Amino acid sequence: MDDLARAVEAALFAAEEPMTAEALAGFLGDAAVGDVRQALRSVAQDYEPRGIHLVERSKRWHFETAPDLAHLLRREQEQIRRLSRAATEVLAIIAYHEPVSRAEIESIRGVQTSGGTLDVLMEAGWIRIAGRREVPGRPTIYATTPEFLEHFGLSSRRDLPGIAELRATGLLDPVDDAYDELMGEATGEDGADDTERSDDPEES
Amino acid sequence: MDDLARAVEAALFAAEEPMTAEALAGFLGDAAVGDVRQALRSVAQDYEPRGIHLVERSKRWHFETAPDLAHLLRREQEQIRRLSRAATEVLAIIAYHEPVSRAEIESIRGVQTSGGTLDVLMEAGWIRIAGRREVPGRPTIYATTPEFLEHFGLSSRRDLPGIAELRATGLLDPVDDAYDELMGEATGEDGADDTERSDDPEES
Amino acid sequence: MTDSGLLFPEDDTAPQEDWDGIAAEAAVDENALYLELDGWEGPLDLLLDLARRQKVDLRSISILALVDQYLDYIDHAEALKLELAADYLVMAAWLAYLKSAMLLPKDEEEAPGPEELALRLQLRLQRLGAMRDAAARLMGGNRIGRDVFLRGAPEGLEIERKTRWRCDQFALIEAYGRVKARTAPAIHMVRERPVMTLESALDRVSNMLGVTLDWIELRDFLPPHAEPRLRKSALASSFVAALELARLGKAELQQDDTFGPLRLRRVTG
Repeated sequence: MDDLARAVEAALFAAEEPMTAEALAGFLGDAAVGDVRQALRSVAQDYEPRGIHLVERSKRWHFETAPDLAHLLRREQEQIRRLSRAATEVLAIIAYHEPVSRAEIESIRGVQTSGGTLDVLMEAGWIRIAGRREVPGRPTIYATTPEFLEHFGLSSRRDLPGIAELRATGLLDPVDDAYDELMGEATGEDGADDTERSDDPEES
Repeated sequence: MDDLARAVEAALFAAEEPMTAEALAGFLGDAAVGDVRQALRSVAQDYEPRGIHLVERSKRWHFETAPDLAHLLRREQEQIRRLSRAATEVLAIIAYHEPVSRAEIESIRGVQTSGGTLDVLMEAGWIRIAGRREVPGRPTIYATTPEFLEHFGLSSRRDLPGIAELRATGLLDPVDDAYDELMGEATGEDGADDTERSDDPEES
Repeated sequence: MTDSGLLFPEDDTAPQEDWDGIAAEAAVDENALYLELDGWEGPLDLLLDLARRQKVDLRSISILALVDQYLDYIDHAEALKLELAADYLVMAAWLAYLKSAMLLPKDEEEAPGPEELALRLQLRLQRLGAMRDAAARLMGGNRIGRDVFLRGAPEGLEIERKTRWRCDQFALIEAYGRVKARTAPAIHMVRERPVMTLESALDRVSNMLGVTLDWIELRDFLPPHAEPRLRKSALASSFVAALELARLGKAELQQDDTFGPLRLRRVTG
């Protein structure tokens, strides 16, 4: 490998911006532009099979990673997290009452709901903003999405069991709630930060 | 050139920070660390004659330009932070003696070390607080960082210029020990001394 | 004395070595040497430099000659009216003492003998010298940003973290049930119980007292075949009734021991 090629390689590597052959020649102390071009082509050829390529874009040269490796360099890491108890409640309320405003959700839940909870549900793709209620303040109202039905294996919201069925299955038995309370599970239901408590990374 | 070598090359090329073989293996999905190490060595070898080198510093790998091209790449406007003489000396004392307390640094230099000197070295990212010496007063002790080795082009502390010789001639031992040694009073205390300074570069 | 002037930008005209200008070589002009006092990193540093001027290995320097050089230096600096930091003068005094001890006949009593002090000084100078050299070699290495350069514009490695949320049908329905259960208005129903009111107990007890003048145990006032719950209520009401009758002066109460049978009888007249 000749000296000029090495110099060209190092200069382009250290450069903060792509450089033209002319700029390189000037930078490297009056090397002949023709020689620089030749060096560039030979270096580019050296790199062809490698994980780095030397490429020319509108007369400016720069190094970049090989395009076929792009997927390696920009990785998506998926994390599976379980929805927090508070977020699940909010989702259930939206599902049963949609479209529903935040104030309505809070009055049904009996506790304040942090904006973060709704954000999480939106990020999950299970709820959407369904417009605004035409009352003073025009609050945003929320509804579930088709992804919600899909994820929960429901063909429609009508599949959700009614109050009578809930009672029949004991799900309305206050004892459960009292029991949970005793076990300390129902603490922090102030809705302060649902997302924070949802970090059960028991999968992933 | 195999796929792993290409991936390792591209990842290190794109990375903003040096990476260990372990970090690379983690980043590249589930590559075996042993394979990544092998790939690193083979890529480093490929680059040896080139204008860019792949180097290992304190177990972390990065690309840098070949040292012999320094004169071409050094630009006038580039300002490297120049250390004061005091800071340089303190840095050398820490590097060769680490971990070392401020009092120990001062006893070698025969002059007080202003807190500013240590601050400058910490700010540069070259030294760190390495705990406290378990002696009365529990003084803070200092050691160098991987960034120090990176910046000064050393693979490990073993590469510190002349360290083996300094160690062999006892010039890294405190004056008291050296005096006792000379007076023949400290028979067989070498062993104990060595272990205290056993921060021998870990690299293998 | 402390360090000063820690960092300053390297100017282009300066030699690339980080520091070598401070009397690294023997000064040609003696006065120039004295004027460099600001450049010393303390008395030990000055001693080291003077020692190096002896052009011998630090292990074989003459301490006596070194002491003389140092003292000369301090005298000369004072003659030039240079301001000397206190530690230089302290060192001068100590060296003067060392010199006299070395020249005088040995005093066996003296604990650290002059030879020991001289040797320790020499060892210190060696160590400082070693570090000085090491620092110079360290600074002379291939430094990033000066000799070798990192990639100018790395793309960076990106890890996009995406969260997939998990929840199931049961959890959803259960959550709704929980909300409903928690917020349902609480209604408390009190079941109807067989009771004997105070009024009826009062009537019953006064009527029964009217029949006889003998002591009667409270329990005997209770309805004989009542179910246990009614019996309990009757007992409580009858007790209160008895107290009320006693208060009105219509009956008197007697109990021999605690929790013993409570008896009452009519008060006549």
